[in-house]
Amino acid sequence: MNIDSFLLMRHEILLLAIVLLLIVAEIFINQNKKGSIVHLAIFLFGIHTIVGFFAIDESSLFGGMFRTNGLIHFFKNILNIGVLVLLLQSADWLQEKIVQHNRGTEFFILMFSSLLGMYFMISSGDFLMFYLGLELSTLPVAALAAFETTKRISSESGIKLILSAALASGVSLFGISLLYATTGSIYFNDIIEVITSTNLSILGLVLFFAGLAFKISLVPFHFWTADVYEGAPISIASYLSVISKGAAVFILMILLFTVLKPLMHIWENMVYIIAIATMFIGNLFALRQQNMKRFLAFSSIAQAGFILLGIIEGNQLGVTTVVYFVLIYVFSNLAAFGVVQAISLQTGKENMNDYEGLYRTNPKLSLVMMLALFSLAGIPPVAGFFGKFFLFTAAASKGYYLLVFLAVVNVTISLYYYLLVIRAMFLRQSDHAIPFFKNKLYMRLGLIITVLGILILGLYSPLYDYIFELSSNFN
Amino acid sequence: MDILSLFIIVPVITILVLIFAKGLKQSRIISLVGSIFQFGMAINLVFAYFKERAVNDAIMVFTKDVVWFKQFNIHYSIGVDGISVALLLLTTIVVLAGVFISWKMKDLPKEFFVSLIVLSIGVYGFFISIDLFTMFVFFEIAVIPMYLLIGIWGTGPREYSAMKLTLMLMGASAVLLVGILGIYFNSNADGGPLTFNILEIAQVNIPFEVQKLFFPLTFIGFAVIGALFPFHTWSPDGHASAPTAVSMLHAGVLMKLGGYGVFRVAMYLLPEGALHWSWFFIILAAIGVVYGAFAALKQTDLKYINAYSSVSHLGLVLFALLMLNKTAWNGAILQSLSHGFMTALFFALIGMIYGRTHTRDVTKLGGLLKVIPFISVIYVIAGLASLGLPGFSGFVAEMNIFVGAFQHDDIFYRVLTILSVSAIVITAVYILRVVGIMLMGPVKNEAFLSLPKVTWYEKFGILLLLIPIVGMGVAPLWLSNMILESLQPFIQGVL
Amino acid sequence: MIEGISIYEILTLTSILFFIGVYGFITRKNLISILISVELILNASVVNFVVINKYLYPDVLQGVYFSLFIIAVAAAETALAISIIINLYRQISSVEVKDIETMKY
Amino acid sequence: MNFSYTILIPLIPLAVFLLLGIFNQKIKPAVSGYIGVFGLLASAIISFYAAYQYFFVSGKADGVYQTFVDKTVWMNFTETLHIDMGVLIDPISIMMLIVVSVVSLMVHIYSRGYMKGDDGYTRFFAFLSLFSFSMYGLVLATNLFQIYIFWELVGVSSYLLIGYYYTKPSAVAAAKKAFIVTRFADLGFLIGILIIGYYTGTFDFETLNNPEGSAILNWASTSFMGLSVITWALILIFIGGAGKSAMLPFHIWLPDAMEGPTPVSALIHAATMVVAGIYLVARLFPMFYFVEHGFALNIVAYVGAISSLFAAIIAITQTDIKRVLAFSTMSQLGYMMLALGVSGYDGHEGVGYMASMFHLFTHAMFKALLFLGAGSVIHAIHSNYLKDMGGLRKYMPITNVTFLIAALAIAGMPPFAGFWSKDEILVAAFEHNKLIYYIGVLVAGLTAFYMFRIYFGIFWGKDREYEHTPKESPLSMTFPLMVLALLSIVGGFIPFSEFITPDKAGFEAHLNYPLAAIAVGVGLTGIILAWVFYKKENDLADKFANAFGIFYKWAFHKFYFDELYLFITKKILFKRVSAPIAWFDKKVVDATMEGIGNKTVLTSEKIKGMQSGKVQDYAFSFIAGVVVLAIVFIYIWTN
Repeated sequence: MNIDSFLLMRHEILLLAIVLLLIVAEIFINQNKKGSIVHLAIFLFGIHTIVGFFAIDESSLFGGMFRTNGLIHFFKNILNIGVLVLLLQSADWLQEKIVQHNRGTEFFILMFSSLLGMYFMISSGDFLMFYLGLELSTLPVAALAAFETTKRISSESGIKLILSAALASGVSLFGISLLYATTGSIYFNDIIEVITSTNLSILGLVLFFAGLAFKISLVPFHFWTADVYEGAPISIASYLSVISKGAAVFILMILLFTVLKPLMHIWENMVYIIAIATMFIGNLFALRQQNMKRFLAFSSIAQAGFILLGIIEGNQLGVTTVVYFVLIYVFSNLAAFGVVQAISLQTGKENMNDYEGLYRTNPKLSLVMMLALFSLAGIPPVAGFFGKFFLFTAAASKGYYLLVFLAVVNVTISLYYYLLVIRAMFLRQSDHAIPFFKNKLYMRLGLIITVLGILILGLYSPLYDYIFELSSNFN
Repeated sequence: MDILSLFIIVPVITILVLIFAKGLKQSRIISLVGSIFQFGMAINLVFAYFKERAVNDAIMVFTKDVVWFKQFNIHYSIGVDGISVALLLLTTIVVLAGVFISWKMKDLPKEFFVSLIVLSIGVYGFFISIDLFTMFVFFEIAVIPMYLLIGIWGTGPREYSAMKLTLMLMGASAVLLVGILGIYFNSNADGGPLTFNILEIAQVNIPFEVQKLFFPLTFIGFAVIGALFPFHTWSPDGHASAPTAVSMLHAGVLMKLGGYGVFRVAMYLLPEGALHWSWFFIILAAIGVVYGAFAALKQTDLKYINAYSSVSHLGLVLFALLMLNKTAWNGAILQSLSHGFMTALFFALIGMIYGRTHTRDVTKLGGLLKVIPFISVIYVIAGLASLGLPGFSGFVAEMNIFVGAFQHDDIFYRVLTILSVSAIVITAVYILRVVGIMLMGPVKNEAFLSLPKVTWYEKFGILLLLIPIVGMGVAPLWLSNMILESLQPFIQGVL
Repeated sequence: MIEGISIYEILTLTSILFFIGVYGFITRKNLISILISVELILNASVVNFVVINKYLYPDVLQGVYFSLFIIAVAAAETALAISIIINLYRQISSVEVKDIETMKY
Repeated sequence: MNFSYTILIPLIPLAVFLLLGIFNQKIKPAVSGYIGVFGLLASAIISFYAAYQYFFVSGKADGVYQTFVDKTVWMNFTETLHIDMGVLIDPISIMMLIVVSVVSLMVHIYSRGYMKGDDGYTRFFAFLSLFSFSMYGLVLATNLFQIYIFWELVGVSSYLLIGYYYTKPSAVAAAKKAFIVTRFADLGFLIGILIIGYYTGTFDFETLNNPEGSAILNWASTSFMGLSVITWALILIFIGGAGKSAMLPFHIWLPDAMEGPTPVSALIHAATMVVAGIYLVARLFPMFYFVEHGFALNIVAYVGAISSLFAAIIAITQTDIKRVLAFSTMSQLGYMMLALGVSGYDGHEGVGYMASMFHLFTHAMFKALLFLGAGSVIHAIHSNYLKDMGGLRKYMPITNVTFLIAALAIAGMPPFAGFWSKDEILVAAFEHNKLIYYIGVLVAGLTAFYMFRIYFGIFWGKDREYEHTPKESPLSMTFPLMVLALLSIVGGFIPFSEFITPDKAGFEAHLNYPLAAIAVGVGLTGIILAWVFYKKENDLADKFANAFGIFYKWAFHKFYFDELYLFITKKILFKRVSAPIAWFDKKVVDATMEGIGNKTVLTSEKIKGMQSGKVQDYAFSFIAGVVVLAIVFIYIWTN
């Protein structure tokens, strides 16, 4: 265990450094220009993101508690990009609402530490590290959800999140303990050898699964989602729906594909059922939503249901398609949330019918929204289509044609409510439409990045091949 | 740049230029230039095709193949045979005419033309691609702009119609997706690699059970956009609400994707499935033929009449395709083309009449021959063409279909043929009814006595569509031969 | 290792503990008591880890350490929850669970 | 010998049509009239030249008239089936060329006077040319499909010409009716063609008509419902012919077609288009004769006979002179059909066929003459109705004389043309089928009666008070009258049996005096009765009518055929079929599709309670989910 093996933890260490640095900065920056903390944080994180792209060799630390490989590394970068975009989008909000009360730094510290938790979670080599990462990634978000201390709904969403999260982690802990009981180890590598499908292990699997399903917000563990999204600040909602969901999906997939592979005949049926339930419930609830945040919350639930179609494949193809989809999903969803945030920041309006006639006043913004929604709905040529199509391919490759059929039915349903938003923006004309406004630099940057992502990622096939190679050790 | 990809590139460039256009004048000029250019390319393509065909007897010519997603063996692979060439020509003409017809688009002209061109991109791509994935992509690209086109620039219950149309077509394409995946994962039945390439799959003999399972999905997936009987209801409302140019493109071109897809994918790749299911779908198609005609008989809104007649005419296309013989298929393709021109012409004329009289209710109109002779005369001609008068394209197509269908050895199919032949009488009835009420007779409304005369761009648009109708009707031989020889490989594939 | 008490009794106990916690979570009216029931759930798994480690795999102490960490995390969790609850109390001066239902459907 | 130049005959009128049609607005009426006339003159000259060539120079080879075919493929169906376009020259086509040329030319000339000052003058001539083109094409057709194509084209030009006064609702209705009724009959024709094509593998007349050809020899190979499929095909084709030739029950369009300008009625609805049906049967005569021993041919005979009687009876009661003429046309067409029906094939047996063609020829002349005469009368007094006419002979002598000649011709008075052809028909009927013969004789009498009824009604009787005294029509109109009158006189002396026989050999025809005498006698009685009734104003006619009472009423209402058709279309098709389908489409098919959507939205409304906002409910469902999954996968779904 030499010093340079710490470089394997480059992401974690850098991020930790940034957190500490921000604390120090908090002390030295003088009162009258607190705003600069935002610039500093974004700048630092930008650097961190860039540095993240440097290659990392594949190995593990602490006797296998912490491991990293190309795919994990790549996924951390995805998270980084996501967070960076998110920071860009929420910069103005921070400047206007948060920094005044000297809470800018808290925000960054909390968010970064939650991200740190995710790093640990996805590169965890045993259940202990996994559990710590999980908690570290969840608790700060709860704090962030309740961040707007003056708003009642914000606190409500915070409480709902923390309580549900506690319950979930409790349940999954119990599950882990049962798995521990059957296998006698909490190290993934040991578990793989010994685990067999006994009733106890199945029970453990189910309980453990529930814990992660909660974070991915799969039916029936999804109920917290909508309320929390609605109450929390938009940036947190989008953080929950994009970053933490993505990370959870990733680790769930890795665990299912490696550690719990011997139980595949169990969990694939489980995933089958839950996928159907999730897609239908998510879509059916999304149909009626007026509040854009709730709307996106349910839409993201449905999207999680689609992701399961990739997971059910259980091999390299599944990994690739899922990672690819998550990558695309990050951009699409961030774009949608970004537009919502921009509008609500300018006008405080968050309802669908406030968007009527938006195209006539703010064409650019509505176009971004349209692209995002098309990508979520899976309309070519924007990226979302490719992501979805490949997920379906993955499921079909296992012969789950019925599942694919139900999925495409759901795609149609989802198209309906995405079109509702487009209808409001393009088809309707309203005399009290949102007046034209110009976004600040950060927000525009954030939106542009997402749009580029949406437009390019799908058509640019080498990316997919790259992911495919990274995930080569899954078959 | 190869001759086919230009059909994608040029519109894209047009769009990029359009983005910087300001106001109606610039946008329409730009899109006019673009579409004229495409028209030229299509003409050039026809000649090039004949030259190529002379030396090259591959199924598809001008093929180009670029690997796209190599893990799935997805290629951007394109190529044309006589059928797609003809349909491309149709598309360019209709698009050009559409631009002429929407010369005075008031509201958001730039966006209108952009969406119009996006739609055309989808259609071009669909016709030239020989890779199922690419085909599907272009299919959806073609469908989606309809929502905006109808929703923003439409009339009447536009939001409702737009939503209905989009959802039904997308639902269909969703079903289609399952079918395509099914084909894809059985394309290695002979031990080869999985592939989306139509020509390669055609060589594979996919097991019968699989074909039985996936043919209906694929067929319905395509046939819905071809207005197959129980799934046609999107089309009347959609047509009625759409702006003129969109109705033209929609009925003239977009609905052709159905027949073409059925032919290229469902029939060609799943022949045994087709044979197994043909009796069922052929009944649906035959019902559609007669049913559409009768439904048109009762309508009073011009666009509804036309929409239902489209259901009837395109029913014939599917009907012929399911007959699985060369003549009928030839007829089906010809019918697609001729219906494309005719119905586009109809909608153009209806648009002009509506633009002048502000009503599409035939009972309110009357004696138009006196007041707007040009439009009315053309309308009469179009009507005669669509009731299958010799000398116009409709006759040629229908005769091919009927003779071909009647060559079927099974008496059941011949009886159905006779049934659908009877539709031509009903067609005559509803066409002449409209002509009688709307164009002839005394002028019903004083206000009509002073209607604006037809303008130059309208004339252009009309003649552009009329000339091919007459041309096909008078000298069908070259076209039908071009199609027939392209059908040869498919025949060998299927029978 | 406790004489005369096999692992089954203890596991039964922990399961009961777990479900008591769940029951409390679902039925209590007061946020604080819900929090306490969460603690019960966590403790159930804590005991689980220790017992399993002791009875089944006594040679390595994975379970024991795990339980330590759980306790620590649980503390953090509770602290955070309490703070949020207090913040809520500032606004609506109530810690009743029925008062946090403004967002629904 | 090469007859390919005959292709010009149809092409010239086509060119004229395009010229006049496209530059409709540009060309001055006078000019367009001349263009039309000279265009047709050219065609006529070529036709006559071709006729001369064929009959007197190079048509015959060892005593049999040859068939010259010159064609090119127009469209391919299958290896065997294809549509050809071309010209087929044989006796009947030549004969028809003459008929069409003469009548059409006359009508063109006549129209220049008749249509003078009408806006749409140019349009009129354009349509006339279009019709001439289609009719020539039909006559020269080399195969079933070509004839069907031009069949449709004459149909549409008839539609356009009937609806020429398109602002007149009645005209529009009539045009629509004519087109749809014939179209309906053509459906039969088309299906017949399909069957022929499927079972014989060819559309060519030569191949089909060859008595040794497979089409005729293997008629028995496949049968359907007790009859050979070929027979069925022929019957269906005959339905098509019946539609065009206004046989029962498809005759209803013909009387209404009189809404068109009178020259049109003369050309299309008397002389040329309406005989297309007869021409079609004659064209396929060998098939009709040989297949299933002429089963189809008998049907032709009876349909013809009944139609002619039926029409003759109605003609007596009508008061609109053009309608009288229309029914008389129908009756005469029935005559021709009947003649074909009773004809044999070779040698003198073929007299019926010959007679039918002969009558077609003569009838074209004198019926066109009658119509044009009526037209000139109508032109003079602006009314179609007998009650407005009377004593016109002093005002318009030429019309009077020519009309009289035509009337005598149609009444079958020697030596006028009608006498000869009618006599041959009666001979043929007498030799083959007595019943039909009696019908024929009866019809002959009725014909004479109603024809002279209107003759006397128009030109004799006492004057009505005319607002301005009627005067003779201009030369442009009277000249054709005179020409046609001349032809109606001499036309009968053409030795048709030399030229036109089923086996194309030709034979010696001689007058059968007793039969002729009977016919003439009957005809005379008819004329005398008419003289008695209508020469002077008296109420005999009404008495007579009342004597017949209800029967007269029926006949006057054309036996309520129109009402029947109206009932079928309006009540059955519209109310019982079309309306329900439209309703079904809206309320069932469409509703189902919408229902799916609405159900989805409704469901989402129903289940919204799940998201109750209570964190404890959430926890409950969380745990419930866990428990259910655990139970399912531990106890139920254990594979």
